[in-house]
Amino acid sequence: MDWLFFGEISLAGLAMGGLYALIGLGFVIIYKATRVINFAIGEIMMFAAYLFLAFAGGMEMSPWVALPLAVLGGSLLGGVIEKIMIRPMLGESSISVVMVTIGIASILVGVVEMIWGADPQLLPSFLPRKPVFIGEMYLAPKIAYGFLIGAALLIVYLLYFRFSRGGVALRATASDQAAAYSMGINVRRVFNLAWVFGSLAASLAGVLVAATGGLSPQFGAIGLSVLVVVIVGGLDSIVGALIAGVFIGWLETVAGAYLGGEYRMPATFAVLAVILVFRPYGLFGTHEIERV
Amino acid sequence: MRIGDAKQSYEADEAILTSSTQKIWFALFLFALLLFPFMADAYLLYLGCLVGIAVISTTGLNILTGFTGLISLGQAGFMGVGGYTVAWLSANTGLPFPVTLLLAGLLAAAVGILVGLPSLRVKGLYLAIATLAASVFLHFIFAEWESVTGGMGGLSLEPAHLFGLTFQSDFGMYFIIVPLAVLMVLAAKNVFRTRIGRAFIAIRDRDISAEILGINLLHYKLMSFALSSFYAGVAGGLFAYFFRVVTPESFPLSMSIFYLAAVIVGGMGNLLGGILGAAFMTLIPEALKLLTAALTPFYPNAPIFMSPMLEIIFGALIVGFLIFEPHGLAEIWHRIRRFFSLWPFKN
Amino acid sequence: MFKSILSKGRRLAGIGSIAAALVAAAPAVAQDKDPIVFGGSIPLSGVFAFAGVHLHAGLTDYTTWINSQGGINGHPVKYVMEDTGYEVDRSVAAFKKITGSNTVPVYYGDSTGFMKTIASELNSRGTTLMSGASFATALTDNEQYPNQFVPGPNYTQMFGIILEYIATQGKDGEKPTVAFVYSDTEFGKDPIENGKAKAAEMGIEVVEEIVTKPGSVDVSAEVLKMRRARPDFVVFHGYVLSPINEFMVQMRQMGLDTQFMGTFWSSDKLIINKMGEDADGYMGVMPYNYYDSAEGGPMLDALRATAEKSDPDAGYRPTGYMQGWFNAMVWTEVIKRTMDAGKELTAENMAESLASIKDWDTGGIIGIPVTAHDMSFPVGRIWRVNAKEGRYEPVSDWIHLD
Amino acid sequence: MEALLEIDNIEVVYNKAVQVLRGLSLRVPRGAIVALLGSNGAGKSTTLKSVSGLLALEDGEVTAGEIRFKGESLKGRAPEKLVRDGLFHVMEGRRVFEDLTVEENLVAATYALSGRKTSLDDAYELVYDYFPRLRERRKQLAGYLSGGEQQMLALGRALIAQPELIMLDEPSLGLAPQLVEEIFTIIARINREQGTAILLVEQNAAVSLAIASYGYIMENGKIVIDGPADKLSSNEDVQEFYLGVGGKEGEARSYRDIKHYKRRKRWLS
Amino acid sequence: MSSILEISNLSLSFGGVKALQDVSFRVPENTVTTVIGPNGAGKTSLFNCISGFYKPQQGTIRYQGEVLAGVKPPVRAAMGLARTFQNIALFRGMTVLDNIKLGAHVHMKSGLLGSLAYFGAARREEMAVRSHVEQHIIDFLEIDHIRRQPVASLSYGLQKRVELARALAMRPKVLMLDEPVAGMNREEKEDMARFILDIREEWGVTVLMVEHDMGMVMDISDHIAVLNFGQVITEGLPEEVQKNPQVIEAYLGTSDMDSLRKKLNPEQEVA
Repeated sequence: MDWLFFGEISLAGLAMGGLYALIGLGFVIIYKATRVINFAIGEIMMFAAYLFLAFAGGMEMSPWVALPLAVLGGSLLGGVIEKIMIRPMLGESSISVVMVTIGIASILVGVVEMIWGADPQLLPSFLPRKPVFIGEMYLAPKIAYGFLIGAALLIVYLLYFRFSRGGVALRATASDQAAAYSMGINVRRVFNLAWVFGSLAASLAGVLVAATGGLSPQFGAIGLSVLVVVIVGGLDSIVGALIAGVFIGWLETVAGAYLGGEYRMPATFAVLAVILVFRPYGLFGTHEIERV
Repeated sequence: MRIGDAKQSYEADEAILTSSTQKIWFALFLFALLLFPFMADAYLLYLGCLVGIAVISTTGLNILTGFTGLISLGQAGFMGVGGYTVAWLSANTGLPFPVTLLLAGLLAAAVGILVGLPSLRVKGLYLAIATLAASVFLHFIFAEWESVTGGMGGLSLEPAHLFGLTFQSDFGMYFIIVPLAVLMVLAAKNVFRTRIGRAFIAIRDRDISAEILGINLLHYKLMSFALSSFYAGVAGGLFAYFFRVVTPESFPLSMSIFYLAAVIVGGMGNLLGGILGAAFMTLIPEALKLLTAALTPFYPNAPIFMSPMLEIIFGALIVGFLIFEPHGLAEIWHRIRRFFSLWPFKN
Repeated sequence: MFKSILSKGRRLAGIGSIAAALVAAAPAVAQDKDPIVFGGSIPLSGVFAFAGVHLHAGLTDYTTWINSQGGINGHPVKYVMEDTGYEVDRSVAAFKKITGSNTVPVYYGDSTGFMKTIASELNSRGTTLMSGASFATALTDNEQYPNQFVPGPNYTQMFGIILEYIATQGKDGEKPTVAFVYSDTEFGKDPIENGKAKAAEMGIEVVEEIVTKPGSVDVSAEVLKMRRARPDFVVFHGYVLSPINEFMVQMRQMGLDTQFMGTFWSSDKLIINKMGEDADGYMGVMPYNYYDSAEGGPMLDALRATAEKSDPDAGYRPTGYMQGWFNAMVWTEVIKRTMDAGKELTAENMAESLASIKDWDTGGIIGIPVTAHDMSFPVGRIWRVNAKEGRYEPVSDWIHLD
Repeated sequence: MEALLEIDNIEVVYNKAVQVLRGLSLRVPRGAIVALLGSNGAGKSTTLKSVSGLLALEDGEVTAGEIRFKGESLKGRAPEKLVRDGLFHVMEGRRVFEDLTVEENLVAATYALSGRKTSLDDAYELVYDYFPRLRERRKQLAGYLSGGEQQMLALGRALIAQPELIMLDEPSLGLAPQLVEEIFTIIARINREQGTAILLVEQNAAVSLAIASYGYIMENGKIVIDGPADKLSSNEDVQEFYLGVGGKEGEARSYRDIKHYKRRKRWLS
Repeated sequence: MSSILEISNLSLSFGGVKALQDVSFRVPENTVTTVIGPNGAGKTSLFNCISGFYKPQQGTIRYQGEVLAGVKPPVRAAMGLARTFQNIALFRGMTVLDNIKLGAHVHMKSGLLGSLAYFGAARREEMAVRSHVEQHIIDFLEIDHIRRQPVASLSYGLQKRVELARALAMRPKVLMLDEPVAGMNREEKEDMARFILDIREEWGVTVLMVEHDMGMVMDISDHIAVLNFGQVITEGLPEEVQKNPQVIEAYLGTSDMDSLRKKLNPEQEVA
């Protein structure tokens, strides 16, 4: 066995997995705070990536201005979606809310096609192009730097949730909504912020992923991989999203490299199936006890 | 309608059509269905067949999701099982179509049971994702098991045949699809007149108290999966006979979402709703095309905006119905009916 | 954003004129014979729209032109189409609708899936000959698809042309090595088996074979495989853009001097427009001249003049336009031959006429006379991107497979 | 004494169908402890939720009557605003944030102070003064605290908010008698030292009436007895209520006696 | 009187919380037996153990002499253990009639094919159930006027009655009622009390109930068990239980108010 090759493949997979972890984090933030499974997360990523394209490509801004603007735009979109489409569904069954997010995904695809057309697009390249070597192992520069940017946001988020007062409010709401209300926390605002923060993470990941692989209105399909990540990690577990994200990214890449591209999805879904059978609520998720 | 003492009367009370007005309307409806292919042009006939297939599949999904409360994103996969079964059987055996359709349904039901197995342990969205996983695997099998499925290129089939008759045209297929759709909807209606249907609904409404009433959850959940996939399998089989080719791309994930949307837009847990939803969602793109055609002279770019518009309308319908009309078209239909009071004898 | 909206706006303006032409559809020269209908399921929207709008423009402009020439044997031509969004069921619906209200001898199909789906109906009707955007190998199978043809080489033949070219590029008498990269779709997998066989036959070693999803996907792991396989040539098939760019950029970053090549739909100018400098040196196989090719010819000039007239702002016309135009040319030729033979316009008769095409001069659309072969035209040429000039330039002669 | 909270003849309906409160009225004077007693299902928790605005979360609605806090009607005011205005509801079952540490639980409660200028450090100190055990466990996850400690934390969060009125829902629930006494001692102390009014919902009549100045007993969604705490605790009234002993003769016939008056007739006909 | 249900040494805990500790009591056959106790005493947990939702860590439940451990909830239902819930557990999407028919589920046999065709045995069985439900249950509980209405549209009191009807359709031997009159007004309570007594007397069904309305409990119960902190503190006849000092303590906290007051609020006395 060629260990160097395996190492390089793994490294590439882990770097991709870092971005999955970031998206997974965005997903989990929304789920934890609002109990909404957001099937539109891939489309939110896509929307942000198109914004980046518009800012950096169309309006010829510096990518380093366009990036924060696009990410901001994506998070704003999350906030708006929460306000006008998710909030009216408060108290409805979770299946209904999921379907709403599927509807939103479809709307976003349509809107993107309407504004930017259905053509495949490439993002202006803005990451350094010099190959990165870790020891003898080669790592494509785009994913290496993409991983670093993603990891930076990830760390900021983790610190924020752990140590800030806002993070406490978010976790408190996630833990017990009614009790959060009774503390004087504006729960509706927390919901909204959760969508904003979650979409922000997804948006950044969206731009970074699109920068390495290109962009089209079908980009949102990446949401399926993310779904695997969060189910394997546990819907309400941040740690789970991080570990599962990295793992699924790695697995996808290794399966693709050794078995062929058509095995990427089945390989991760096989893991998903095993998890569902043996640990239905994910590796780190909490199993809610039902009361009679 | 009052209930008397005689046993006869309970039976009449439990009938699907209880008033003569209803019976007349239903007869008229059947007659219209029969007449339709003689009046319609090729295009309408084609749409009629598509709606028929969609009605069968939506009814199946409604049994599972609307009535039993188990969300499935695997409907397209189950249809695929049916489609490939029919395609394979027609290529490798000389079986007539009723047999191949039945086998398609049964095989799909078997796969459905397999997929439904986790349903005792996982609920709600986790289950939905398990069905999603199943549809990914099924797609993989369709694409890769080349010796049976023909790989990405898929399989082509001979037309459906029975007793020397060959159902090659849409006209012929209409007389397979539509009667079958009517029968299968009626059968579904029957199920919900009996203990099994009640058990499904009980599981949906409150599975724990269903258990207290002596309903074996796993047994009935699997039965619901089987029944639903059977419908999907038959619909998939008809799909195969209708288009006469099946490829892995014939049954994409978006198709599962389409059927789920049809159930929601029509009205979950309401058979009539499923039918309305199937017809509505199938015809929406066509209606939009008419609109586009009407707009084109004034607004030449209309065709370019149509496909994105379709996506947007599809999404907006789902969101809009869930927010503003959660009981779907069926509820609108009932409101209209009440408004016109066509049925004075029925509450 | 302004730039993209601008370019979009320009494209839309183009469509506008097309649609106007569609509505107008009045023949330029007064003719009293029955019109001949060109039907089409056209992907004006959806994933294939980037090509669909140009196919549509090509078909429309050809219709305008042929009518200005007096139509086909005095019959005016009418082009009737519907948008399909590149979805099979909508394509089928469009077909039924259009053929339901017109007599349609020739029809444009937008995808392999549609072409296969409709085949049985087409065969049982026997009234319509079909070609379209698909170059699928299967469609040139006379047994199964007697009423469908490919307006150029099929994908297998394209691979053949590419491999013929590669075979000539060896150094020191050694055959170059090649890697195939294709998408996990029916389109992508179409020529691979045959391509491998052909390569083996020609003694070209296929050192790597990579399958990916089409479109946006991370390919860094696949690039790592390339780094080890070190192919002299990589042939892409089944993609429009991504991930071709990613392979090229990353492999060059690694210092590989691989040559990158692609089949018809991967040889559009889109690659140059989106990739810019990075596209330099990319090669594609194209059966037709590019719009801005240095070559000429009466038909090519007519095409350019018509295009110029129908949309003066559009400038360059992509490969889809050429494909649409050529399609309609073949239809015309086939109908003409059938009529001239005094036969009815049935699919069978038209297919026979098609088969009879030999050393046909396309007036510069294709640089050499072409001969139909199993419902296809196995001809093509290798072109190479000159990024500075922003165009494809020929690097081989026209290659006609037998 | 000035009334801090006045509940005036309210009716509450859940899910638009189930009526739980039927014309309930009570008042809490500034600085007082008022006990609201009653058996399970009488509607005590609902009463508190209709005051704090948490009713809406359970699809409940005040359909009639009015609630006033500091003289102003509470209708249509968001729950978090009420908390910031000095009305703190400690819910039944303590409802501590289990995945947060003790300290973070207290931080969460500081949201009640939004818009007010106060020293947070003093607030934390105050809580730790009342509950030294929480200080020892400040870095521990609340989910790992014992029942009594969780109740202390729940009270601590209320203290942070520096409210004028604390509504306590069943603080004795599930606690051993000794702990109950400890908790109630502290409640009395908070009331005395901080001047905070307390509306105490309890099943445990004795401890409640021991620290309260006034008591209400409710049944079936309305008040059936009320009076000063010492008067109420003269056992007979309360015993009758809780244990069904005796009862005022003539008012109600035994359930056993009325059983057949309808059915028998039908049966025979 | 023989016991139809015998609970012995039952213990149940969730995590560290002990819901039931060594609980033993018996339900004599053909009686109305009531379990009372303050909130959180473990009454509903006890019901859940009997119907099979919770698996007690220790102890046994004997039903008609047979140990129930390992018997699944649906099977217990088929054996004649029926129950209602504290928070009404009707199926809100169905009509009253369908809800009640569901109770008869365990006594029906028709399979899927019969159902699809609605023919032969399946149809006959449905008709038999319909007439049994109509003649014995709907008539008895006086709910014929609402049989076609969806459950969700009914008042609370009527919903409770429908839930009772559904439990009766199970043809139970032991009927467990979890707070059957909670939230009802006096008139509704009187109706319910009458039904409970008739069910015992005329149907010969043993009733096991949890209820807080002491007036009704004392009036109609034949046997009472008192639970506090997961333990049975006494069981016996209503009048015995009422006078038991431990029961008084459980409900009222103490009987010596003055010393308690001093203890809890020492400084107030000084002030």
